[in-house]
Amino acid sequence: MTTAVNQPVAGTPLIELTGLNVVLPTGERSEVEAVKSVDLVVHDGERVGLVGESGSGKSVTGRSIAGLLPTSPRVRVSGSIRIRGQEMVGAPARTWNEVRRKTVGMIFQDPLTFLNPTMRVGRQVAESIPDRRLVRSGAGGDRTARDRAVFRFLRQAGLPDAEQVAASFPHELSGGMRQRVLIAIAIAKEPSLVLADEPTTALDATVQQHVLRTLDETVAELGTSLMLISHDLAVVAGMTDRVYVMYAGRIVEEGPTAQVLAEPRHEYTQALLRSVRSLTDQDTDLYSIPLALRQRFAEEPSHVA
Amino acid sequence: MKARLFHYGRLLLSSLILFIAVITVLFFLLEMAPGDPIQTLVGDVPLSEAFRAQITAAYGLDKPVWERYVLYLGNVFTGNLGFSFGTNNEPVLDLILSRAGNTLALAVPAFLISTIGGIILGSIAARTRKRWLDGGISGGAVALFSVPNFWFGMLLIMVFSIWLGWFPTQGKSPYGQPGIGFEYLVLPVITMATSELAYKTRIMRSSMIESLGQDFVDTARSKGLSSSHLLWRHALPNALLPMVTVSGYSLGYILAGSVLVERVFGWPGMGLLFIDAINRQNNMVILGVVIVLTVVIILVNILTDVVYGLVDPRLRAQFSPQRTLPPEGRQDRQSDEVAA
Amino acid sequence: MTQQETHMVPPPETDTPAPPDGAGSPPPARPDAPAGAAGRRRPPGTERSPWRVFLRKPSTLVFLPLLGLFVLIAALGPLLVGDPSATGNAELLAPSAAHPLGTDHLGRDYLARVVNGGQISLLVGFTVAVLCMTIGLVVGGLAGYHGGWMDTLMVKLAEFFQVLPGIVLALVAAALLGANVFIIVAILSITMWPAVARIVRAEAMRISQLGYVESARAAGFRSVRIIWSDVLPNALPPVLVATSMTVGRAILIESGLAYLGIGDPSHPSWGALLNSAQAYMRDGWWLAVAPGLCIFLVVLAVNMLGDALNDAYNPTVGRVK
Amino acid sequence: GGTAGGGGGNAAEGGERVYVQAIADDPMGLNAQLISGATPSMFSAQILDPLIFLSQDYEMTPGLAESWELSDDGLDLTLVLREGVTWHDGEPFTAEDVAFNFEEIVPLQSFGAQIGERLESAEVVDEHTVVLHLSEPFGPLLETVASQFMVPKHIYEGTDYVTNQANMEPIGTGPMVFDSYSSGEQVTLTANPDYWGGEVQVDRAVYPIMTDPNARAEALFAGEVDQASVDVSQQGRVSDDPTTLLLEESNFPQLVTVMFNAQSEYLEDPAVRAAVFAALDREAIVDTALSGIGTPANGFFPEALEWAVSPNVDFSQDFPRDVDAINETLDEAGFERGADGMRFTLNVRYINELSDVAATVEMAESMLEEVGIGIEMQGTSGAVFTEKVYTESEFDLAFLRSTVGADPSIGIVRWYECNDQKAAAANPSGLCDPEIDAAAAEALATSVQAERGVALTALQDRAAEMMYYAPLAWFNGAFPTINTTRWQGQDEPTSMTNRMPWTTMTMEG
Amino acid sequence: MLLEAIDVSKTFRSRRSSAPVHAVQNATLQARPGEFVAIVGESGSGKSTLARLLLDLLDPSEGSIQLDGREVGSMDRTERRAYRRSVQAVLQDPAGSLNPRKRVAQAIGEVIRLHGMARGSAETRHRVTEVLELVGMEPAAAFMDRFPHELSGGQRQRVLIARAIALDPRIIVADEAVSALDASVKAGVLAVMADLKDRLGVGYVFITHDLPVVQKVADHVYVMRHGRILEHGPKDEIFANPSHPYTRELLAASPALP
Ligand SMILES: Nc1ncnc2c1ncn2[C@@H]1O[C@H](COP(=O)(O)OP(=O)(O)OP(=O)(O)O)[C@@H](O)[C@H]1O
Ligand SMILES: Nc1ncnc2c1ncn2[C@@H]1O[C@H](COP(=O)(O)OP(=O)(O)OP(=O)(O)O)[C@@H](O)[C@H]1O
Ligand SMILES: [Mg+2]
Ligand SMILES: [Mg+2]
Ligand code: NI
Repeated sequence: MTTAVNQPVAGTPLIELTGLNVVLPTGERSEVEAVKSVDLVVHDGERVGLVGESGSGKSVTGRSIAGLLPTSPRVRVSGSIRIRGQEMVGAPARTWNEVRRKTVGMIFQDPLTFLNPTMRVGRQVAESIPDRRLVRSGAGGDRTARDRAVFRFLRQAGLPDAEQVAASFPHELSGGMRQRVLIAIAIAKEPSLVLADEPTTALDATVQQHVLRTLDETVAELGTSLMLISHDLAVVAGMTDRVYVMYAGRIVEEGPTAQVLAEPRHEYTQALLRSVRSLTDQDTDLYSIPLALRQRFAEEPSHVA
Repeated sequence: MKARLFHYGRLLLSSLILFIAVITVLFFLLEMAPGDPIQTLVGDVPLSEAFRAQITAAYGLDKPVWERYVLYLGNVFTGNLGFSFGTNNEPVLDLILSRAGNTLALAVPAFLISTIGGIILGSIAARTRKRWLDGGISGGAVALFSVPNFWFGMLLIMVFSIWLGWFPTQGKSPYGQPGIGFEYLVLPVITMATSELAYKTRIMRSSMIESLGQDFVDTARSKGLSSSHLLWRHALPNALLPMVTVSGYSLGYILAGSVLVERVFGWPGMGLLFIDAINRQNNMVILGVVIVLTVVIILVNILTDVVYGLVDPRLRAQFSPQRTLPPEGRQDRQSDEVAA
Repeated sequence: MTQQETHMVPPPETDTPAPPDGAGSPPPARPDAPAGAAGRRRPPGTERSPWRVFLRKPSTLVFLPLLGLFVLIAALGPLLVGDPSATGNAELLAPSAAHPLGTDHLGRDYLARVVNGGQISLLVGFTVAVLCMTIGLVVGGLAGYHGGWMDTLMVKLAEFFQVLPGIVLALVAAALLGANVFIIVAILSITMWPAVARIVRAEAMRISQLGYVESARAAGFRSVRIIWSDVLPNALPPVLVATSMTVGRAILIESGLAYLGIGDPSHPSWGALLNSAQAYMRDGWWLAVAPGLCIFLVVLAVNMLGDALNDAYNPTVGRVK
Repeated sequence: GGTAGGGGGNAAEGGERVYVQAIADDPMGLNAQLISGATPSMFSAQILDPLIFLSQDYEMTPGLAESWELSDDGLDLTLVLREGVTWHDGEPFTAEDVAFNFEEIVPLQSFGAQIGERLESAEVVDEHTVVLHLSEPFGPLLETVASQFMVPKHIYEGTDYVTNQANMEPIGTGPMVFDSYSSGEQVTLTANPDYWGGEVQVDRAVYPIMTDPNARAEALFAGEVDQASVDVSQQGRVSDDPTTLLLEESNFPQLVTVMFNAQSEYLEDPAVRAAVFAALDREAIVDTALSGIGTPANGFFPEALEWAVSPNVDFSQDFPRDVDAINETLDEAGFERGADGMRFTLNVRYINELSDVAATVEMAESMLEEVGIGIEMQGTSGAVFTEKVYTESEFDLAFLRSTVGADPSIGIVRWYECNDQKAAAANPSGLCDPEIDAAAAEALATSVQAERGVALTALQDRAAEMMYYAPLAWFNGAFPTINTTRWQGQDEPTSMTNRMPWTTMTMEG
Repeated sequence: MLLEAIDVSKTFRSRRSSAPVHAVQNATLQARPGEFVAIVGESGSGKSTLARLLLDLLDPSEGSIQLDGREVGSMDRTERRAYRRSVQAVLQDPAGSLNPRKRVAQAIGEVIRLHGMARGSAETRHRVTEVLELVGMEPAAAFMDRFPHELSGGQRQRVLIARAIALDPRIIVADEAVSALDASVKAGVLAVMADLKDRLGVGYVFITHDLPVVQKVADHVYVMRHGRILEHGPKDEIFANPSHPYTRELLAASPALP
């Protein structure tokens, strides 16, 4: 019944969000609408970026796709999340587990805290390998086959010293290595979609570059889709084909990355690009989005497709 | 590895200093205390001078304080804790060891029950957070944590011994028989275990909640692992870390708490010996019990440190004592919890 | 869960992060709403003051009045219930209208004794807690902020009292020095302050790393001033939690000591009443019930309030990273 | 009965006849010659023998001495010893042992010290005769000799008497033989098959240590133990239960007393002390605090000591509880009531372990309050009590329970005599009254009972005037209670106080 | 005026592990009013430690920090006051450089009072208003009585700058003062800083790992790695012609928009 989940189906997008709303509790009796009627599509093999300023709802959107929202019963999700055409809003935990096991691999922001400190890296990667692959390779889940697979994924994620890394605990690795371990965990299930949420904000510029390159290569090698969440336009520019721009919980603009960056149509995107450029271009004056403009964006969001 | 050895070296040294500090403080405290131990020994009758002189000499009390202190300190390290007043020639250590078994007979089961029970109940509560089961477990834990344990013991006696007649009220075995009777063990062990169980449940619950809220659990979720796998394989090992510390402390509290519990149940352990010694100003025995207790607590602390180092891979390379505090680090309890 | 519900959602300014304003642009008109109203902006996740959260928790609603009631009874009760030491009634009378809690083995009205005993127990509990908090704040603050020998000394002292169980020391000291209320309070404070000081110290150490303390140092403030006005106020919440727990522990330990016969017989606390009640468990079971129940309820209330306070300051609602 | 699983130590195994007596605390020693106190004395009375038995009625019968004779001048006491007696380890008991005891051990004992001071020599006449030569007559000589247990010379000679192992594992000549002791748990004795006084009817005696009075009571009522000392509070149950019985026989009477500190600023005036004493309602104390066991004291000496009791003292007339009169006295003494209705507050010391005394003090609080005197109760351990009361005189009133002892001169007079050495367990008032001291000395220096009676009467009369120490009640509540289900005849008094009638008691079934 | 670090080193000896950490080694640095000095380098390279040394928040293990040739550590009271006034700190925001319990006016006012820049509450308030308006928080009255959490990130960072300039400092040491901010907010704060430099002649020691920003605003650049200053020089020189391979790597790594 669920075997279809990982097979591309002609005409159906891999991920399809329509009118997604997410309300999260923030305190005893208050809540926040973190995501407001978001429409978003990711096709097979596509690389999609999601940008927007801090707190605009990027992570919540990403987590909705992986079913990793907080487990509190006060979290309310409405609208539709379709993964390979299957409706996931209100789906039972088992279905979500299936999706997470096979379809969506997630890479998180902080490489230290997102690895279990008490478990060796190798095991953490191994856990991510669905047994079927080993069964298929005839090894029947036996240890060495599993180990070999672990080493393979670690190497693929840019860790040539796989044996040693697998035997390490996370704290024994550098930030960049840890981030690559997270990549290995995400790709170990050979997912249809790699979902990376600010995978490098915690890293140095130099390390960031290496990790991004690894991610780029791995995704290309596996031919999976990529959804890259970041507030750094420069990062998204180099990695994705298509980009969504979020502001205050809504998607305000969408289009091919090059086009959006070159000719932004929404006022917010324009202003954002202007201020980013003002920081890097030697000749332009520093530009910060005026408050009046921001208030307007927040109040009357307009979607530019 | 070198750092680790260095660490243990420091730990041993500071434990030693602590140990000497405890002996010193207590020794002089007892020295300062009012009351004439010799008179107390002889009883409430006039004491002849000759006899007083003999006793003083027999127990070496005629030497100046500091000399006795140095002598005592030296003896302690050779395992000689002096002689009990009265029960003549009985070395304090023998006296204590003859009682220690009885106390351990209560403390060990209480320790095991409270630790294992606390881990299980705390995990269950954390997992079913905000539902009735959690409410029941955590409410019950706070309640049991707030009951004075001697009163709890009294209530148990009242209900199960006096009204229902299921268990004996006092003692450790039928009179005149050696050993420990199981039915004698039940109520005191329950009494001893409850408040510890309550405390550990609370710690375990909050540490489990914290653990379940950690980022790496999200990574595990993202692998599509089942929720029981998450709970037992990922969250539990991390949540157990604070329990190592708490359990380490708890043995000390249980032992100190035996003073009250043994009194309630007339259990002839170290606690009763201690109260008895205090009432009779049997200074060497007071000191001896405290020393034995201190040694146990210090050893358990060291053991805790070692276990912690083994359990938490992060500590195999480096040490940060902050991390060894329970997550409710706010209430890292002092010894005094015994009354709880 | 099919349609979007907004009835619960406060106005957007409250919960969406404050939009940062641009250079030179005028700031938004400040809402004139009264403090605490929805218009006021708060850091994400703590949109309500912890105190308000605390005061609205169901357990607070139950246990704060309960504790208040006990305090009130302890404060005023003794004026109403008559002489707790007056003998002359029949001995060991079961509870009745004339003696709601019965009489004890010397024919004294037990209600009067329990009420007066509460005065002692609560006095000990609260005095010890206040003392511990004061000492803890001063010593822990200094140690945590300054480090150095003060810190070492404090940590060693704390270790000392961890290794030498408080009740053991209290037992020895009280048995030897006598056992009036002051001595008990003094001993309990001496053995219990390090617990509070440790928490203050940890907090002070954490806060000392924060930018505003470093800024204050860079601005040239003296350390006493920094501790007083920057470190301690921010260290207060966990200290209050710890202090509330100290009240409960002090009451428990005091009762434990009194139960062992170490207490002030002229002013018997609940624990002392339990001590004498033990001999009458068969003929006067009510003697053991009332004081024990009182200790239990007070300590429970204090612990519950401490928990609620803790929850209020450390909301467990997680954030998506 | 409530306790389950009990009933252990009785005839279960092979028809062994076991007697079980619960004791209240861990004994610090079993040799009463060196360590006094109720528990050591109780054990010594079963294991060791004195030369002369003294019954609770002050009657003397032969013990290890078959006969004795005091010379007319009171200076030579000839003791003829029983023959064929052996120590528990098989060694014969001889005159050498007796001489050794008087020369070495007796002077260490609290009362024996008085003999020691006067003893010139203990002459071994032959194997069975010893003569004690004194330097001056000693009034209570025979009573004192009767309270000395004989210990074996071959065990003690040349050792440190204080730490000798035999203090804990005594070797004696008595009906019971020390068997085992485990700290905090129990002491066991076995029958002495060679007892010179007859066949012991018990095979073994077990003394479980049960500190909790409640537990002792429960065990006793359940028949798990045959004897235990039960809190006064439980005595109602004792009299209701036909199988249980308080042993008021076979012990010297005990008394609950009050002591005044005559140096206290409030109690300097004998009139005030008398008023305070009068304010203590002795009837009520006996009725409530002592659960009706005992009798209110009406004089300084127990009535059993007829020859010594002063006919001139009658508390009920000398110190009636007349509240108005008491108030008046106190007003006159300059202690008017303050705004709160109180005149002054007294610091009251007692040993908190003695629950009957504690109850007495708690009652006294209410009684004294009525006449405007507040009290601050200072219940402490015995050690602190001793130091504060005797050594440091830091008290106003002190309450105590003690025993009368074998003779007024050794058991009672010390509470009245001058005690400027501030010795423990003696007059702590700070008063030295020449009249009393003279009377006491007189009673000590003659062995003629009539003369001693006259001296003691004078002492009592003066004590009533000065009022700094007085019994409140004669009290038997601290005595053991027996359960007669299993054993009979334990309540028959023996010729020696504290000793069980081992040879005559019988076991049912 | 000249603030300089002369051959300073700082070694931390951890109590728990035996290995000492050489956080800063033989660093020499100069800062002047009106000049924007940037320190760049990888994480853990000792940038913050150097800043703390300059602010006299840490004692150097070796070498000295001098203000106009006077060693900071051996200053007397009055000199020290003057130093504290003329060298100010603006530290990273997220950890909270503002006491959450103090309103804006109090946070700025207490510093003004401490250094006797104003007497009485009216005068103090006036000065607070002045500096708030200097950093573009107008009308100042709208912000004075807010608590830090009632401000946006950009506003908070500006309050910190306002507090620093309230004492008419000559040099401001800013440690990662804008790293945590959004591009837009970052630009706003930097604009304020540049404006103050131009108008009041304030100098900066500016610590960041954000190279484009450095390129944008700095006059002089120091590059640090492993506790050492690898190279330094005028911005244009460093960016045009990095001499150290690490600097080249660093420059190459920062992503840029097409
Ligand atoms: N677990 C949570 N509980 C309550 N509110 C949350 C939670 N996680 C996020 N929010 C809120 O939801 C909104 C969107 O947050 P989100 O984390 O998606 O932003 P983001 O775009 O990822 O920002 P950043 O770039 O800072 O990561 C914010 O207002 C945030 O405060
Ligand atoms: N108080 C301290 N005690 C011990 N070591 C310290 C201390 N402060 C800093 N260090 C160590 O000194 C080195 C330099 O740290 P510093 O904070 O100066 O680096 P940084 O360049 O500011 O890094 P970042 O960019 O991450 O802020 C690091 O290895 C750090 O661990
Ligand atoms: Mg995010
Ligand atoms: Mg830094
Ligand atoms: Ni709904």
